[in-house]
Amino acid sequence: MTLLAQSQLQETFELNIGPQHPATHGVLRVKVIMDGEYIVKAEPVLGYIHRMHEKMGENRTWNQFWPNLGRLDYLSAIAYNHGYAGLLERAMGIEVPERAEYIRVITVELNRLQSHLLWFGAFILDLGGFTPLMYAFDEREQILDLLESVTGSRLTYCYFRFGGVYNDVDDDFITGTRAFIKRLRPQIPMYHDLVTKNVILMERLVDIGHISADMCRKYGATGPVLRGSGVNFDIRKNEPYSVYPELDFDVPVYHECDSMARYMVRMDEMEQSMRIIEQALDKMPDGPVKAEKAPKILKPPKGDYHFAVEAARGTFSMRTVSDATNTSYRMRLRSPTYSNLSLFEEASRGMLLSDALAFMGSLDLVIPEMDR
Amino acid sequence: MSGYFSYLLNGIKSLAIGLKITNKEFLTRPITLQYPHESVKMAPRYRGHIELLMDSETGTHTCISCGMCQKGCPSNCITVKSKKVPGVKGKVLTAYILDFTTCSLCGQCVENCKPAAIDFSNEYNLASTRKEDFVFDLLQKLHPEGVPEPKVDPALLKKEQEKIEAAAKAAAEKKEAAAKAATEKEGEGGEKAEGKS
Amino acid sequence: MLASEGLPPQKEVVEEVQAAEEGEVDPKAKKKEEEKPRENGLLETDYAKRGFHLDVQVNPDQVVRSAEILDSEGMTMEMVTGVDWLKDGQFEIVYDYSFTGGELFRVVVRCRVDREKPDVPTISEVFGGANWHERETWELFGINFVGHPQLERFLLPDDCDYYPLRKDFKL
Amino acid sequence: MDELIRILSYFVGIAAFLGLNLAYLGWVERKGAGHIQRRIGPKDVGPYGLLQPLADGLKLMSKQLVVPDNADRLLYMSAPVLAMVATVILFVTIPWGENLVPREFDYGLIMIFAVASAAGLSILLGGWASGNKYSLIAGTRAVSQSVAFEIPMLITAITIVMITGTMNLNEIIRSQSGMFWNWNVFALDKSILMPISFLVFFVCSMAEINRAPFDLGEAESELVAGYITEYGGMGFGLFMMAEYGNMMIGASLTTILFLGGWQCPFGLFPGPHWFLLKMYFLIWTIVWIRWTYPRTTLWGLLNLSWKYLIPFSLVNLLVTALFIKVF
Repeated sequence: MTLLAQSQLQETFELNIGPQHPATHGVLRVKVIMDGEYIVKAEPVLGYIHRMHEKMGENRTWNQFWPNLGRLDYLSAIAYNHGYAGLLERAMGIEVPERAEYIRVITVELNRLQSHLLWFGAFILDLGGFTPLMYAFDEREQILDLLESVTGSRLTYCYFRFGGVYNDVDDDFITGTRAFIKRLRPQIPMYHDLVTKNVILMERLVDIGHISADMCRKYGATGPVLRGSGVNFDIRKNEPYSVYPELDFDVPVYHECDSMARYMVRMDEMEQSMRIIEQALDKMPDGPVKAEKAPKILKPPKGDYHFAVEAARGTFSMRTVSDATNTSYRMRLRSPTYSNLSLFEEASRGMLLSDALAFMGSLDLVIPEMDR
Repeated sequence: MSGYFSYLLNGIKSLAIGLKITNKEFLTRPITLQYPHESVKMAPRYRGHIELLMDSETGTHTCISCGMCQKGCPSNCITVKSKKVPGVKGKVLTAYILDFTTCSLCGQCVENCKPAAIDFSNEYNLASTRKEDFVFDLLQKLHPEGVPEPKVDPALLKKEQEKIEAAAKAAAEKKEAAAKAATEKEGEGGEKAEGKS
Repeated sequence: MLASEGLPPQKEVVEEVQAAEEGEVDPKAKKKEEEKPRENGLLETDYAKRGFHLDVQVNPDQVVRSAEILDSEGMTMEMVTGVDWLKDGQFEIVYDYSFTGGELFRVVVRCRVDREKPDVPTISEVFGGANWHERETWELFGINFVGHPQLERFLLPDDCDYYPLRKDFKL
Repeated sequence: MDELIRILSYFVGIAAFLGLNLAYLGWVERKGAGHIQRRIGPKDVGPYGLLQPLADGLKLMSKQLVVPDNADRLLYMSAPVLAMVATVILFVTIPWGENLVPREFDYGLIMIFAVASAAGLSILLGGWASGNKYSLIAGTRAVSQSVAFEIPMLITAITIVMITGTMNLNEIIRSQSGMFWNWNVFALDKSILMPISFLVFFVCSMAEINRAPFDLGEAESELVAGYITEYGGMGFGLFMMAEYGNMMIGASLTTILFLGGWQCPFGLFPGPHWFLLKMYFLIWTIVWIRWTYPRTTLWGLLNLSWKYLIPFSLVNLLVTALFIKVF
């Protein structure tokens, strides 16, 4: 009764979505002020899984910070490994053997594939379709097995090292990856048939959650969110690192700016990732997987360094201030979804609750990465 | 108006295709692995908790108790305890305690280990309701029936004993010279002798 | 590597920045002065070594203007963060900008404020995304962003009374 | 006295049949969902998990009935009971076989529509009385949904009444006797739009019983669990059972109106087994659909109702009237 009286008086009511809610995929809380089923204001509240990784970076040695990278974005942890490896390699001028770079690219792209597959399933789950999640998990499981056979872990990878990778890949991994890609290729058209072309899904995604390119720019949104708004920007192309310049792949860009565009960008990215992996497998040379001259004790010269990689969710960049000791003076982790979610408040205004949750799903949130 | 009907027809068609796909999946075999009844073979590189490796030559581990694993560990989950046993080269490991509750399986310890005495195990069936069950003594795990006594090298033992005697002798001589200084030097001398041996 | 799109703002910033006479400081010269806090001014940095192209240091009152200039050039605010220089008694606020419209161009804008009175104007009106980043910086460093619409606890619990990223906060 | 025995035996029969069905439809749904999703579904409790419903029931019954603090206690407790009662009452009218009908009403169709509205009411009641905002939203959604879909459903039912000239469910079935082209769904001679009318009715019945893709009231990724968010134990159990009961009613009604009820497709040996076969086929279709499609939104649902179903059913009504007048 109080509820009804309240809503009659104010004509709006406040709804707490989360911290425990099926659609937030983690401990995100969104404070929503609603007018009926329409959102007047939706304010994300973070910090439920804040662990102060940046302070840990100041207290641990460079090498000891490795496991933290696997625990930021638990879905594309290898890309984060890449970011950190690249940062210190830039700071110390370490040359990485080519084979190691190819292994890095292959594992990162496999990781991106599994991240997108999980996102695909979870996103359709947000929209109420349960079955694609299980199909996506089936494929994802294959990737996890492959990655497990080379990195030893299934989720929180700690595989890269400064100047290379932890260990070499074996032939089983290479043949297994090729076989997997052969298996996944026909699955994606099946997903399109089952999900993308479904009229119910189209109704829910087309023209929902409009984010203009300028809004992306103002909020610093990156990754598939930015590419879904018609901006052709991919760190792998625009700020090439590793061996990406030697590989031939496209950056999918959609100009519709809606949830469907973001969805399609990710689906197309999966195809591109498969292309990259195949090429990298073909081109991978023999040789060492770790720089021989990599120093044991790391003391990067004074100054600040910046390195950005394209993680599954957008630009992950690290900035560190080194004071030439074995710990960093300041470690800054720029997580893509933090910026991507910050536009939620503006973009979700006036949306229907169910559309807003679909929109949130299309941003592909990973909470531990946001809270750091 | 034609848009209205074509939209409807396309919609119905898309729904029918969806039904066809799920029907196909319904008729194919499930892929579930019945975990407790059957299990997958773990990848050789699977990172379980670390373990001391058995060296087939000596019948025990090859840990030299240098403590590099302990130093490199980001989460301080390793404690290496060692002691000096007369007649044995280097320090002898008495306990290698791993607090697996805080381990992040990063592999720094395995990488830092010069004699390659530790590696990841393939154990994944770890479950307990008590936190204490995840604090292992890896040495005990390696030798469940009891840690074998380190092999004493008689020649080394003799040498050491001679050294200690010599040191004692020297100390005794010095003691005569100056009582206070002698006591301090005795301790140092003893340690040095250990370190050299 | 300097993109033609990125070039105009530098000049403007230089004009805005009163320490224009410093001009482009030779990186070697900078090394010698490293002990002292850097003078305001503009540095071209080696991208391959540092990861950004342009390094600008400004006064707190020029922060908003620099953001506006970079905004008009179509740059993206990537992150805002702080560094605690305990020895100098200063906080450094670092703004990372990048250009996403074409060839990549990264600009770092720095601004130093007194540790005792860390007031900096907010750029959240220019870049909406700076809102959260500034809020986080306020929370973790205690840097006060003047004019920020919502300086409330964000990542940390509501009742915490310390600034964890300050160097005098020891674990 | 005979009458009393008849009532009692039917009561016991319906209770047993209904209990068994409600339990095992849950099992069918879980097993079906499992196989659709490349997994097995329940398997450990009994052979093929056949004792799973029993285990579920025991668990639900052993749970404490918690009433939330700001819930309206009386209404909160009565909502699931209302949902279940409405469902059970509806079974009185269903003619399982020619002579196997608990109570033959001359106006059975009206009876079904009248009582079925109470199911929507129970959702609103449960949602409102829980004192939870998610539940409240779910309740309002459920009401607008059932209002939107009752219109085309009723209009379509009226076309059948026009063709058959009766509201007695058994009579409607009798009028479809003979080979399967005499069933209303294929009866193009009675009205050219009959198959469409069948689709409209089936979609509406799915929406009426809040099944996916129209499960807006329960929308677990938006409203946690909608109107059953606050329910636990047997309160939840009753809602679930009522859902399966409604599924049976919806499938039965579609069978009666369009698929010839207990009539055999080839005009031989009609009987309850044909009825059950058709009903279970429709129930399986509903389950199948649930595990294939994503959920619609409220707008999508209302669009479907007002832009497609209502115009179609109206056109259908006119065409049927024309057919009756001309032929």
